[in-house]
Amino acid sequence: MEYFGLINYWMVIILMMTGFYIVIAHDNLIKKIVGLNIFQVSVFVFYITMAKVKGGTAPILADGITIYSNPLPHVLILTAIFVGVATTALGLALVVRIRDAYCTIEDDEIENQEDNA
Amino acid sequence: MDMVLEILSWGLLFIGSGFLLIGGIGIVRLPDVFTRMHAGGMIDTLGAGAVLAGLMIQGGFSIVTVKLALIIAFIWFTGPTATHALARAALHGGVKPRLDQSPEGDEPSKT
Amino acid sequence: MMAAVALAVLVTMALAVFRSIKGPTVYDRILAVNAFGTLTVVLISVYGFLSERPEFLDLALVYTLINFIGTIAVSKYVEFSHMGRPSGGDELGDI
Amino acid sequence: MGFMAVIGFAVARLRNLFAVVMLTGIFSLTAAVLYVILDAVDVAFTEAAVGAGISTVLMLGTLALTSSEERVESSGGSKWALLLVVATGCVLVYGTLDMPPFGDPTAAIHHHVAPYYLEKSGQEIGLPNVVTSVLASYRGYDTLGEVFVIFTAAIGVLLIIGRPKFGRRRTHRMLVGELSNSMRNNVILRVVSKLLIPFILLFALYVQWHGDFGPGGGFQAGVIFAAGFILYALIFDIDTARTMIPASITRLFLALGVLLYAGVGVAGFVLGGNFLEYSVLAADPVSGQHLGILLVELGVGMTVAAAMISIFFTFARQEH
Repeated sequence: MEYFGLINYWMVIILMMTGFYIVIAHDNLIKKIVGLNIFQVSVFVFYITMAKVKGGTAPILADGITIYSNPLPHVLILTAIFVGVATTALGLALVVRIRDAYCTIEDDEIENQEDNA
Repeated sequence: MDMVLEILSWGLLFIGSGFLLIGGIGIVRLPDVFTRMHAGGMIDTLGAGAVLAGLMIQGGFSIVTVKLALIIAFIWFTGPTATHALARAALHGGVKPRLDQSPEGDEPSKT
Repeated sequence: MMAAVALAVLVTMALAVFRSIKGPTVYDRILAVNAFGTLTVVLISVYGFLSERPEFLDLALVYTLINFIGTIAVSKYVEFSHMGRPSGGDELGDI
Repeated sequence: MGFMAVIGFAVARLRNLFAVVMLTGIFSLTAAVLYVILDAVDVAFTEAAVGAGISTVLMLGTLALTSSEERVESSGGSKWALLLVVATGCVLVYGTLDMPPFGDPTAAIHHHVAPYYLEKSGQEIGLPNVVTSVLASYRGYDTLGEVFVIFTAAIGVLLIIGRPKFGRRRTHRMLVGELSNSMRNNVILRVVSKLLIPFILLFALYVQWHGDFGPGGGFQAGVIFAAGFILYALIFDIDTARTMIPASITRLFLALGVLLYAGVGVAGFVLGGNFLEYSVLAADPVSGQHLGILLVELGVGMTVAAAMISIFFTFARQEH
């Protein structure tokens, strides 16, 4: 029972590793970006999990409530999501550009073309 | 009066969740896209609508009720529209509705 | 009691996820995502009541709107991309 | 959580990129529900607006510009990758054994500055939403940095694919373009969207100004605002939408938002305080904080909305 409280963390790790696997094992660039997204979400979930206090509620002050969850990770993650989507957009733009230049979005094919050139 | 409201709200909640479940089963079990859309439409309108209406009665009259009413209104607006767009896309995309064997079988798509 | 409703929503969500993973055509997936979005809205509302802080319905409202936009975007994308170009005149026109 | 794992595996397995994008949609919805359950309402709000909407649309835009099938390859290095992943996972699991159990109020994270924020925020800033006050006031520097990141990313996207090239092939806009004629004829969609868009914009403003009291704020409002325009561009035409909100305006707002944020900080300087110290903005420190947070959130909202709109339009205008 001692480890019961850690299950959430383990789930996060499973997710994270799934994302990691997608990033390193797939050649398709869009797939890689999706993997990166999953990795990212797992980190978010990790932070939010840490912020939760048992019996607490959302950190919006109201009368008659004394226990709130920790607001600081929420702030960090809120902005991190935006940075995440901004970087995703940038990555996708790069993918589009790469596709323009190489006519493929597969990693190894790009490498082949580089070698041949 | 309170009693009546309570019963009404729980009744609505149960009907709603029942419809949600039926819709979910329908999404899995029905044979093709258009029939599944029918099930999805049930989730969108009756299921969600009834559950939210039940919550509305539960919450008593406050800003919450107004927000719930707004949500219901939006769902009822957007759900069928989205399903309609989807059905159109599917029809354009070349998915043929699975017609009944009987000659007068109409399009089974109820979007 | 409210938990029972939440459970029903969760089960339905699982069914929708199943369909979206298995779905033979893209439309099945879109449909499942759409249904999943609606279910999310319901679940958030129900959870708001479950935790006795129902002020957070703004969230559900956002979901309703964003879900709609997402579905429209997706069906539009599908309609005009690799799934076959609409063939000029004989479209369904004004439905 | 179980859901998320399942979806993650499915994403790893599926080759059809389109299905993958759909699944990421569901994935983000699940994540948002999780955030709600874990009390992070503001975060869920953000995820709702960003993950399910903007990300999906952007990914679709990219798919439209590239190919939507992943090449089936023989898995060469895949085994080693799996091994590496499993090994890393094991190490991480070992690491968690020292973590405090879930929801433990005595965990280290809850004993540094967080209680201070929770206790003082009510008096010093006078806003019920602690997340907003931490975001805009206590951690104002960080947020300024984030806004600059978004600003930079938008500029980057504009630079990378924003400029139309010469000598392209025949114009053929996939996501939004001439092909949308039939979409235009779709009366139902058009009418419903026309009805909805004002509400979306109004709701965005509500989120913007209500962020001090409930979940919401400039970030979320900006995305919702952008979503309204994106819907317009989807239903009608990219060019029609561009006449509604020309590129120069989005660029202007993109810069103006950042400028407003930084300007509020500098105003703090001028009035004798520190950078981004809002208390000096008005006679009464609390109302000064109010004013500062309001302005800063407005700046954030402007930048985010403009960034999202210009990123979307840049993607949608691409020619295949």
